[in-house]
Amino acid sequence: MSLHGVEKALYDLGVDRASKTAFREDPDTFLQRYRLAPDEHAMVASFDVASLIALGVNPMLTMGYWIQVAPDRSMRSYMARLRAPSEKGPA
Amino acid sequence: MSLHGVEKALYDLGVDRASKTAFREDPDTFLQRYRLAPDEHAMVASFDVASLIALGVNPMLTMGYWIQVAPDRSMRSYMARLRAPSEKGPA
Amino acid sequence: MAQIVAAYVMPHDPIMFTHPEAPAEDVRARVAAAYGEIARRIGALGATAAIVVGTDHYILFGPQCLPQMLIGVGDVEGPIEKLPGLPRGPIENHEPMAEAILAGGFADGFDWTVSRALTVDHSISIPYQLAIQPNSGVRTVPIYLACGVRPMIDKARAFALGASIGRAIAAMHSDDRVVIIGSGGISHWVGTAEMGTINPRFDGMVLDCVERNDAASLIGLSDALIEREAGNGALEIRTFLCAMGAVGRAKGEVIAYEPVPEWVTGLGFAELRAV
Amino acid sequence: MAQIVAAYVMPHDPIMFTHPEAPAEDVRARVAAAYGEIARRIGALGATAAIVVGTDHYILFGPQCLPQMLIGVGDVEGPIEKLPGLPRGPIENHEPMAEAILAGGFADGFDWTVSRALTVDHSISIPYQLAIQPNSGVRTVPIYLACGVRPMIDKARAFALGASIGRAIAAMHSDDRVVIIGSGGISHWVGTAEMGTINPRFDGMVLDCVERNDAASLIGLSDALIEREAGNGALEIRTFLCAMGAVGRAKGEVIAYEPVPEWVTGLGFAELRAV
Ligand SMILES: [Fe+3]
Ligand SMILES: [Fe+3]
Repeated sequence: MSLHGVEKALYDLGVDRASKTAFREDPDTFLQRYRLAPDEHAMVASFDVASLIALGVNPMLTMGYWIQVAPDRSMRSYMARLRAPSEKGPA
Repeated sequence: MSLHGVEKALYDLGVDRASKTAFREDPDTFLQRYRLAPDEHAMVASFDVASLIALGVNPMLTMGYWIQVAPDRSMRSYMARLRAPSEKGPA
Repeated sequence: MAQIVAAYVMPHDPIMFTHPEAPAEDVRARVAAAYGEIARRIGALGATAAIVVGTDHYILFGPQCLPQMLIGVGDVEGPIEKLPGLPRGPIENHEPMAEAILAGGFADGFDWTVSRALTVDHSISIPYQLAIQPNSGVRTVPIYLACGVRPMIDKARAFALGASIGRAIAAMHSDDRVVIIGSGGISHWVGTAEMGTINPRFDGMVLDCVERNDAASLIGLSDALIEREAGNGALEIRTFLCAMGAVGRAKGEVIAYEPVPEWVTGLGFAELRAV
Repeated sequence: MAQIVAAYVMPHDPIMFTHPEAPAEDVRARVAAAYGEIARRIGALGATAAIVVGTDHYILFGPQCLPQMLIGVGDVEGPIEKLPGLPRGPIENHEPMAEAILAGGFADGFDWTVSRALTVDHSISIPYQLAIQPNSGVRTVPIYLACGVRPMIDKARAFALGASIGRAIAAMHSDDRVVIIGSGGISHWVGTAEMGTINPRFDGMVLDCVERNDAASLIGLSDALIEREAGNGALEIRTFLCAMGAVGRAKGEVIAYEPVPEWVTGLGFAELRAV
C-alpha cells in the first residue's frame, strides 16, 4: 500500500551501514521497521526487482539495494532477475 | 577555521547514535573525522559551549550535543557552563 | 470546493513534556485549556484536514541539507524525540491535499523540498497530538519552514507561501474543511545565556498583529530586532505568517497568553476565523 | 567584474571507473581525450572558479528530504562512493561566489536548499577530478538539481535558475573567471530492463541543441518522451539547461560524442563559449 515505505527501506539498504547489517542478519525482522504490505515485504525480501519497479519504485533504488545487499551483487545477475519472470508469480 | 565542520560534528553528536558512541569512547579520535582547527577541536572536546556560541555555532546545536554527550547532561549545568568564564581562557 | 476555515497559532514547547509540573498548577491548567479549546474549535468547525507548519531545530535537517520549505507527501510519523507523554506513532497524511499544495506551489514559483517519508519533530507533534488528534478523522499535512538555522526563510516569502497554499486549497475539488496551524514562538531563547527570559510586551505585540490579521507589521520586524527583543526562538513567528497568508481575510481572537519562565517561553494562542 | 567565460556539458558515468577497460582501447582514449580537452580549455581560459551542476541519484538525499535545487556553501568533499581511481578528498569551495549565488537566487525568488557540509557523489566528483582539478587554484561551487527522483525540477525552472546564477556572478565585485559544467546524460537507462541501450540519434539532437545554444527546444521535450527515447538517465539534461541559462549568449561546439554500450551511456561533450 505504501510505495513510500518501500522506497525508504530500499534507500536505507542502499546507503546506511547499520541497515545493511541488520538486513543481512535477519531480513524479516529488519523490514518490520517499515510499514509495508505483505506483498511489498515479500518483494523486498526476495529481491523481486521487476515487481518492485512495476510497483513504481525508482529503479536507482532497486539497483542500489541489489548492489549493496543481494546474495549475488553483480549487475549481470540484477539484469537477469529484472528480465526474468518473477519467482513468485507470472511475469 | 571551519564553522561548518564544527556544526557538522555537533549535529552528528546530537542526532546520530554511532557518533555518540564513538565520541564517548574516544573524543579525540572521533573529532579527527572533521576538519577542525586545534582550538575548535578543543572547544568541542571540553564542552566549552560559550566559546562555541561566540564562534557562531547555532545554540540549538550546542544545547543538543550537551544534552546527548556531556558528562553532566542537565540543562542546569549547561546554563552554568554557558555563563561561566571559559576554563581555557578569559571569559 | 475545499476551504480554509481557520488558522491558529500555538507554541510547541518540549519542556511542557519534560518538566510538566514545573509551573504553578493554575498556569498549567490554563495552558492545557488553551490547547483543549483549540481542539474543541477544530472539531466544532467540522475540519477534515489540518496543515501544521513547524520549524526546524537542527534535528531533522543537518548541515548537509537545509531546506527553506518542506512538505510531507506520503508516510508521516513522529515525534523523533523521546518525550514523556508524546508517544511516537503514525500521522495520517492527507496526500491529495499535500500533492495539490505541492503542485500549486511549483506553479507559483515556490521550490518545495519534498518528503515522502517524514519523521516529524515536536514542532509538528505537539500541535498534532494536543489540538488535532482529539478530533478523529482529521488528516494532516506537515510543513517545515527554515526558522532556526541560517539561511532562514524570508518573512514575506513565508507569507506568500501561505497565500499559495490557500489558493491550492481553494482550487481543490473536494469538500475538505481545512485548518492551518502556525506552530512556534513566541518569545524564548534556545540554548543561549539568556534562556529563561520572556518578553511579554513583545509577545503581546505579536498576538495583537495576529488578532488584527496584520501580516505587514510582522513582516516588517527585522530578525536582529526579534532576536534581541524576544530570542532566537521567536524567529519561529514565520510559521504564523504562513498561516496568515493561507487563511486570507479573517477575524482574529487571542485565545490565551501565558509567560512561563519554568518552560522558558511566552506561550501564545490565537485564532483567525476565515470570513 | 566576475564573468562566466564558458559552459560545458559532460557525462558522469561511474562505470568508467568500475570497468575502465571494458570498451575498446580507441573508445577509451577518445573519452579520456574529451575530458582532457575540456580540462585544457578551462586552464587556457584562465578560470578561477567552476560551478558544477550535478544530479541526485537517490544516494545523497533520501525520501525524507528531496530538494529541487541545492547549493554547497561551506565544506565540500567527496565522492561518497568508493570508486577505483576516484579518491575521496576535500574540494575547495568558492564560498563568496556560492553566497552570492544563494543571495541572488533568494532575491530572484528561488528557494535554494543549502548545504554547509556537503559530501558530493560521482555526478560532481567525476567532472571535478577529470576537468577542474588538473587546473590548480580553481575553486568550486557544487549544485544539485532534482533530475532522478520525483518531483524532478521543471526544465524551464532549471534554465531560469541558471540565468539567476549568471546574474549573481555578473554582479560580483571580483575578477573571477568562471566556468559552469552541466553534468549528466545523455541517453542511458539506469536500473531498468533496457539498461545498456543507447540512442545516438537522441543524443545527437541534444548536442545539436547545446551547440546552437537552443534551450527552448530542450525545454520543450517532455519527460515522457525523454524517458521513452533515451532513458531515465537522460532526464539529467536539466543540468545542461542550467548551464545554458547561466552562460547566456555563447558560441557552441560539440567536443566529442561516444556511444559506449559497455558503459551503458551515450557520452556527450560540448562547449558554449561566452560571447
Ligand atoms: Fe521551536
Ligand atoms: Fe547520473
